[in-house]
Amino acid sequence: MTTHEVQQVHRIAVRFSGDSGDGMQLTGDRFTSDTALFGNDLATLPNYPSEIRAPQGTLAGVSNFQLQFGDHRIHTPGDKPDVLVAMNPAALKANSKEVRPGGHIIVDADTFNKRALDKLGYADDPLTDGTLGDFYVHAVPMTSMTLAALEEFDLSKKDKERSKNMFALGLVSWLFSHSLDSTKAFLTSKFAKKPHVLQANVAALEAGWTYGENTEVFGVRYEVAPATMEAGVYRNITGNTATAYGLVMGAHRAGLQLVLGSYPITPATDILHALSQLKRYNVMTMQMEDEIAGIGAALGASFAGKLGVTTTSGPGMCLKSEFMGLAVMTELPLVIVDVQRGGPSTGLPTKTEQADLLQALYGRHGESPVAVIAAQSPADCFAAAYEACALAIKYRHPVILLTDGYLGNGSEPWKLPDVSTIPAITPDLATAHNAVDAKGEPTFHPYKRDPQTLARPWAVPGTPGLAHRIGGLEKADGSGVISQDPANHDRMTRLRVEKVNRMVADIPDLAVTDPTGEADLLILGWGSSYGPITAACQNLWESGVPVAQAHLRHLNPLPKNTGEVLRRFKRVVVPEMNLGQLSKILRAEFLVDIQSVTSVRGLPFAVPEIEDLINQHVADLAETLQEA
Amino acid sequence: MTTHEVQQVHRIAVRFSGDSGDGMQLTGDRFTSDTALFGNDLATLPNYPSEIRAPQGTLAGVSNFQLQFGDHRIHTPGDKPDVLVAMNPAALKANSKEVRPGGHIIVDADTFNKRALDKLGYADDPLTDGTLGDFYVHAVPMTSMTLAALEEFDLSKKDKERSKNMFALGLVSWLFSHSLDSTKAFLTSKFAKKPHVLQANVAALEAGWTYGENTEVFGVRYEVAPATMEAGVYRNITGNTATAYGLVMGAHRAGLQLVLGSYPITPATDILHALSQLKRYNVMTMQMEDEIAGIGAALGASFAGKLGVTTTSGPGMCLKSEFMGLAVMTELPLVIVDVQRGGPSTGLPTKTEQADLLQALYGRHGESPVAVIAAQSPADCFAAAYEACALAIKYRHPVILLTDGYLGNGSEPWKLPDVSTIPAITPDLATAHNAVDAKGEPTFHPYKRDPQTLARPWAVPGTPGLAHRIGGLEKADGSGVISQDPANHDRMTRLRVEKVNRMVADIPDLAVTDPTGEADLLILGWGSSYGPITAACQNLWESGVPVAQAHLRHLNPLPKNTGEVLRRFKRVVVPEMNLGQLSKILRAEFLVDIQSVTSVRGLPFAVPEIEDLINQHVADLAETLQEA
Amino acid sequence: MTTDYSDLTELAGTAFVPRVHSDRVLTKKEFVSDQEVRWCPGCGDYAILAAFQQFVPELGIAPENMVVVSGIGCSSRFPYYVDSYGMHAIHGRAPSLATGIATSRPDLSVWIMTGDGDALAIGGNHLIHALRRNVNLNIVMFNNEIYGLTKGQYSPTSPAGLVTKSTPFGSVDHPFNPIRLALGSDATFVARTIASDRQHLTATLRQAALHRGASFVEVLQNCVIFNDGAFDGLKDTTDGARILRMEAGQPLIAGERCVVRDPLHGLTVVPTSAVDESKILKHDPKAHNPGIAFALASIEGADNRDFLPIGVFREIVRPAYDDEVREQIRTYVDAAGGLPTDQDIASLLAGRNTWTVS
Amino acid sequence: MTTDYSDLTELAGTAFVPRVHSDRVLTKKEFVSDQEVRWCPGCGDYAILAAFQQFVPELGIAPENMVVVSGIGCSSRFPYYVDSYGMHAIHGRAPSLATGIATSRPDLSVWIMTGDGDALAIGGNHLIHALRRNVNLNIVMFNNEIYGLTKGQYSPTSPAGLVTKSTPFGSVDHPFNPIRLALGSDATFVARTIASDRQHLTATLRQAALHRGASFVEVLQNCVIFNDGAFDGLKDTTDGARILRMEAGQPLIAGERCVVRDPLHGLTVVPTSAVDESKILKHDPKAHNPGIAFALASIEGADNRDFLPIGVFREIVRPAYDDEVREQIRTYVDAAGGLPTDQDIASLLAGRNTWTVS
Ligand SMILES: Cc1ncc(C[n+]2csc(CCOP(=O)(O)OP(=O)(O)O)c2C)c(N)n1
Ligand SMILES: Cc1ncc(C[n+]2csc(CCOP(=O)(O)OP(=O)(O)O)c2C)c(N)n1
Ligand code: SF4
Ligand code: SF4
Ligand SMILES: [Mg+2]
Ligand SMILES: [Mg+2]
Repeated sequence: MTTHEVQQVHRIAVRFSGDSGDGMQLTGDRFTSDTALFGNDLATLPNYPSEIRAPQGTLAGVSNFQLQFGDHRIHTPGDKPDVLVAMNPAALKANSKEVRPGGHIIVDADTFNKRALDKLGYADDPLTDGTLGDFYVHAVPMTSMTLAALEEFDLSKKDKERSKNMFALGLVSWLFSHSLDSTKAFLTSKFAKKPHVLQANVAALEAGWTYGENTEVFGVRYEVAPATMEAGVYRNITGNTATAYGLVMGAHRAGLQLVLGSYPITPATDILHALSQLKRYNVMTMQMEDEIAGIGAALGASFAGKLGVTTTSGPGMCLKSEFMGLAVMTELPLVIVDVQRGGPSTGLPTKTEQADLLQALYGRHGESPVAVIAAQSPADCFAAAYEACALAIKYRHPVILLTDGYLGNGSEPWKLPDVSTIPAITPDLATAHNAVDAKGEPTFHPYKRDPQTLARPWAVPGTPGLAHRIGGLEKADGSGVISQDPANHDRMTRLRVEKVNRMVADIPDLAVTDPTGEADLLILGWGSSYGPITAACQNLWESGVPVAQAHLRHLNPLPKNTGEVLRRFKRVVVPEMNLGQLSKILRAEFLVDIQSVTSVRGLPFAVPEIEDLINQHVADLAETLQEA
Repeated sequence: MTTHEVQQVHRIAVRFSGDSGDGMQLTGDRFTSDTALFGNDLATLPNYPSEIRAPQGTLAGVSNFQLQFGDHRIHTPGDKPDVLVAMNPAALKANSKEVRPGGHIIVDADTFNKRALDKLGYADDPLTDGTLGDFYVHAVPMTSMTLAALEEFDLSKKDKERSKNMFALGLVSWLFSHSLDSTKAFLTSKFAKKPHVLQANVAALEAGWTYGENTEVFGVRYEVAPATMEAGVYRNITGNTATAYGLVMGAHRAGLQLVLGSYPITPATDILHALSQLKRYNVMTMQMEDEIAGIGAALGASFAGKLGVTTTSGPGMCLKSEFMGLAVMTELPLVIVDVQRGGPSTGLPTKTEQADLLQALYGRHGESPVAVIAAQSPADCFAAAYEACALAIKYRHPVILLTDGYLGNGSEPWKLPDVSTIPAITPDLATAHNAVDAKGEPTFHPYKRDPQTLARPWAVPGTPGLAHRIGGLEKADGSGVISQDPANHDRMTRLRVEKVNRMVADIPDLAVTDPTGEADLLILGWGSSYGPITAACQNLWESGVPVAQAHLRHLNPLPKNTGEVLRRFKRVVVPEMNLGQLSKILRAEFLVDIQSVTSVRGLPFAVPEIEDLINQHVADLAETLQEA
Repeated sequence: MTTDYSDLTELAGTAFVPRVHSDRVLTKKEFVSDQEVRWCPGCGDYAILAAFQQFVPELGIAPENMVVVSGIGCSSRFPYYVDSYGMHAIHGRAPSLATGIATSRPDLSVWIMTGDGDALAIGGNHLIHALRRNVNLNIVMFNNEIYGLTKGQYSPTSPAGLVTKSTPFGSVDHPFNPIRLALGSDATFVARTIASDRQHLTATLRQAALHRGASFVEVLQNCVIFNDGAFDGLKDTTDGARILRMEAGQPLIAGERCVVRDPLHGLTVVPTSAVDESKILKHDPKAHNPGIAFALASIEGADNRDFLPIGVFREIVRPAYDDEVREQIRTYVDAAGGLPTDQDIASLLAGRNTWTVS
Repeated sequence: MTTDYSDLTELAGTAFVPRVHSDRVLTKKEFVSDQEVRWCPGCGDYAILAAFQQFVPELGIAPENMVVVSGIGCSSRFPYYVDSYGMHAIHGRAPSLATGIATSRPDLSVWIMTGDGDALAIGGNHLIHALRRNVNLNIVMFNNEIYGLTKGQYSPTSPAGLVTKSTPFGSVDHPFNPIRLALGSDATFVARTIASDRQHLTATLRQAALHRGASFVEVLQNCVIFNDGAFDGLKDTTDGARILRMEAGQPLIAGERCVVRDPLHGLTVVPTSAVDESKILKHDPKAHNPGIAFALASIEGADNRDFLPIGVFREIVRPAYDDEVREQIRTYVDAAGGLPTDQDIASLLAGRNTWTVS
């Protein structure tokens, strides 16, 4: 056994990369769990191809999982990984350019044979031709060492080879001084019924750890101290799971059954998967024949007095748009979750983007206002989903929750909320007449609104005396009978908009963070760009760069101080993973010359990108001021 | 026979009103034809309930047809009619308040019985209770006089009664000194196979005329001199027919077959009807199972080398949105016609609105740019549809043509174009390789763009050597193979937008009319508000009011001088039949504080409304200037 | 038409819908809303509305426990006229709404009123899926073989050759046979009736209501304005009855003609006088194999209405989707001792891997 | 499996598609694109691709006169691999695109490659309408009874009880039987085959290609990742053949079992040894009444794969929609003496009522 220097570092980004079949997502998940349990803050992002399993050893088949962990608040999965684990030459080729110079590249040396290299068009072996000179390259014969470790096992060679991801995990765990306990516990429960497989995996895991411990390959081990985080109980959670749980929380607090109508679509399907598990929590999930039926079943459930929810991604949003119009017209609670992905059309289905904002706001015929909320980090999806439920129920109106592939698949530690403190939602179902008819008899008017919220009463089938008919035709304000009266239509059109605007009473003002107190520049984001923007700002604040940050969670209605905030700064820069959709809205609304910065690459912004952007604008502003 | 004074007037608005079954649309159409043939300029608007035939004698069942004709350019069907023909008490009740004080109200006196009046909640007979004191009321026993005129005919009483609309037409024709010849010719061809019915209708028509001629009911007849119009051959045309013909013209000029995939929906269905007739013109129409299949069949036809077109209204636009995204991605020519109606949801299906603009621009997920054109008058639909075809073909891109219920159903005289002068459209189908592959062999790159237009080559199945695959996944610029490359996606996203922007080269600058030459106020419209805005401006210009007018036909891209025009004026007012959709776009784009004036009543703006608006702003501006 | 259902299913269509107190006598009036009925005079829809309002009181359920859902079309205005809860939704999508309602609320009697366009054109997919899932719904399709509301275009049931506004030279589409489509979707209750035959219509609606799972009823309905007389051919002519009234257990005879097995085609139509009565096929809507029902729906003359079978083609027991969805939830909720408490939610949120920062 | 088609139809599926010059020998290679095939190793889709590319050269049409259209799904990546024109469209909508292509271009051979989710879930409506219209298309549905591309949710053909990511406690949906659905849509060509039986697969695709109008072919295809072994039950076990290979004119026998008429159920399965050979039903896909085909699709054991009929269930002649649409146009264009000239367009624009202002 050799002794290794242990180096303390503040944060590390690791990327696991291999063939779709190499189990990299599982490896990453496990490493994440260990890291989280150890007390680091972290953020993760899986990144896989749209094919299920593209041909082995090809660039198209490479599947990645990246995480960044640190001893302080971590906002993104990191840009340039410090450590790349590449299970084959394709994984190396696809990723090596992105590794931080001076970083470690760990490869399975056994996979670097001529055939594999030829397939990728490598003339020479990249491990030896000097092209990786900027990195510490560790060529570990993982396959053969795994096979060796499992020699005694009665498993096929193919099956044994499948454990090499555990070898890699063991090695990386050693490198970062992680214990193997939790992974062993996980394997024990996962393979409870297959003791053979369990033992093989544990053996491979330990072999990897031992390899690190016993060799001189690594001169150094790293340790990342636990982060100082708010006291509390934490778990790691992906955005899609958090969304599912936020919906459950909303329904539970309202005392309503959650009814999901959905149709699978990447990257939203995991919400359906998660909710399908929750029968014990009285969650009803219906996988319908298409997205239209998904929202239809949800809206039907809402009409029936449940909390109807539908989940989808861009193409599904198109299909649901007609039904959203009906939800607007019938003024029923409904939550629509759009996990945005790269578009237009099928686009880049497994990549991220935030280009459905204008669709969420305007993607229906007629004046069809819908409330729009966007989550800003994986764990934040919980609160955002809960809030979507609360607003939908209180205002009897569809609410769109925008997340995206980056949030949905990414994960971070989440401080568990104290459930008992989560505020009540009162559906306040109608039970009695609320009007008198022409003859002076008590009657029920389904469109008689609450004067405060403008919400209409929600009278659920089964309630005696309140039977009524609603639908897509324009209805008379109050009585709810079909009306073609021009003035009524004008009035109802404005009332629907006004009702959404009234939600502003329930949403907090837009908060601005400006530790320097002297910023002329505001950097404003929405949705998942929160991570990179926040990381960039925090880095720059450390060196005293005068920049203020604000992040919009509510896109419709906008917080009531939005205009005031925008006007407070000399310059407002809005970075978006689209062609400037929020900018457009803000410019139109407030006539402020927002600077739009856009990137449509199917990837989140990189922190240095945002840092550069800020630095440039700060410099430019300083110059302009000097000139003036 | 009595002699009647003939009074010359400049313009007259007449409204025919009756039960859905009373044949008011036909009556109006016929009167329009006569008026047009006589040489008046005119504009018409039918206005019918969304039920096919609501219960007789009810307000809900009232069907109207209004036309305005004059001796000068007429831009709208008129606001307050000068003459109302009301075939029953419901028609009177529904319309009397809108008649111009001092106007004529002609009713069928026979229908004013107690039962009918009770049904409508009339306590007293409105014909005699003095409530119509502001009007000249002519209570004509039309039903009994029609029956009397048809006494000799071997028809049932019910059938005879159905001719009373012809009696009314005869009477009104007499009142406006119109000859009956063209209506007789029309009836002759319509009832060629039913001589009985023909004769009965002609008899009723003549009886109405004779009644006017022989009685003293009317003290006066009116004459409206022919309008001075540009020399040429004219016909009267509705917007939907003009749209159909514009599409035929576009396809014909391009030498492509027109292929329509559609699904019926009010108020767009008449385009499908019109095109279904045109087999002789090589027009293929497919009534599909829904709107999705409608656009699908059209896009399939475009892929196959035809001019694919689909027609619909708001709810159908929702359903087509996913396919529009595919059209954007595959960059194929496609024309989508949206005849807008009152929304959201089913809304007011037979009423008009211009609230689908933001949907047309943004109603798809991802960055999905589509060109958008709006027609401004019924006859203008021809040119707008032709232009939509031309742009779609030249740029290989979907183009949305926005019209609306008011344009689609309304009509006006149209000076027939000289077909031979209509510019060619060159589809320029690809026939040869355009690239070399890795091995240096000639090959075909379906996304290799024209450097000028950025259009990609259109290689049609059946062309040897150019076989290729396209689809909804992001494609590599040039080669068109599937690409998940971040930089390529960013590039392609911007290229698609840029391609639409390049269309600006083919569209004229925004023209401003300012006869006073000193206007500080610009009134800017788009689409069908052209009629009332133009009428209002012309009225005010006559009295020297300083207002400038401009009208946007191209909503995406906007004409290149738009910003310059907006900035040229102290104030820009944009009236829209929505909640300010164009305003929003212009504000965002040009940061000009557009004043948005909105009306969402399912009805076009009234001319006096616009006049008042302009007068107010002009006064206000004058005051502000004085103060300054 | 009387059938004994005792052996058919333990659960009637309205099994979980509360019954009104035994001394409350429900009347037709309670199912009539205050809205004026707005169909064309003479429209076949009136008869369906009247039959429906007349018979539903029999079910013993209060109007507030009924929901009528529709899409868009003349027929789809139906909900406005029934004084129950109702939703006049968007074109073709009623089955999806109704699936949400019926699955989440077993205590409601859910009806879909739809047209041939609404159900079979734009809504075809939702219809076939509701039928295969066997959601506890009653689907009544008013088949006038035309799009009425949009003023007369051909529909997916219009006969080939029909001249309409969108087919001025005659339609070239082969129409659906709605019965075959429903059978092809594995529907558990499939029937056809005629709006003009009040008694048969009522009896068929009643049977549909009793069926647990999805019941599909095609009602031939005359549109006086745009497709008047579409079913006139069915009126008896000199060549004998054109309508075959199928009744469970009864031989399939219509006037001079009857149905017998046929080695070549499965079934065939022969003169009643030419065969021994014992050879005449007896109707069995509960047959395990739906082949004969399908053959009946396709029998010679059925598609050109020379010999049209009406009545119940098929009526079998299969678990209803909604019952099973609820059962799965109930099992797990019960096993856990009831609806989740805050505590339960907290442990759901925590999951299996937590750590504490102090 | 040989059938004589001479009497069946004058028009083959590719009747109007140009044939390559008689001395040009088409090869499989010409139908193979340069794109790397990206299915999981072991996926049943490979076999279908190979069979397709192997057999299409027989049709004698050049690759550029073929169009392969698909929706979204693993199966729907098919077009990329065929060196013809192709469109990998959006989920479920291929039939609508293909209808536009086939109707406007009789000179193309149009294929739809689709999955059970693509064709029957989101795309169900377009499928049934394409079938009833009888558009001249070849529709090949890869049925792996799962959503592969989205990583394993149950599909409309998954058996009840299947545990998938979206049904962790077992699906409660009753699945479609695609053959019954196609028959219920009045499809004119309906067949089932198995990806693992190359010869049968090829023969079935060939027959589909020859059929004029819409041909629907269900191909059972194993998804090794998310539903592996779904069809393992079909492998012969000790109790004899589980696959009934239907051939026109041949008695319906599978190993020890055969199909006979049955007075109660229409058809039934009995031990071959128990009946006289003459009593065994002979297969007739061209039967006028589709009842027997439907009965065969529903035969005892078919739904649980104890006794699964494969082959052509139905193959009849009915005018193809696209032929008739074009014919109507041709008639009027011809009658008018050809395509419209500027003059003709001018008179269309003018209509019947014009006036002149001078
Ligand atoms: C999305 C959408 N597409 C089209 C329409 C127009 N539309 C309304 S009803 C209808 C057809 C109705 O036919 P059917 O269901 O047979 O009803 P009927 O009027 O004949 O009773 C159509 C095409 C619509 N309202 N919404
Ligand atoms: C509008 C839309 N909804 C959902 C999806 C997601 N999606 C893609 S393929 C698929 C199902 C594929 O199943 P199947 O057709 O059986 O194909 P397989 O992958 O099994 O071959 C789904 C749900 C999508 N791409 N687009
Ligand atoms: S149009 Fe036809 S279906 Fe509609 S209400 Fe009138 S008669 Fe009835
Ligand atoms: S997931 Fe299944 S269907 Fe898809 S490619 Fe892999 S094995 Fe084939
Ligand atoms: Mg109908
Ligand atoms: Mg599948």
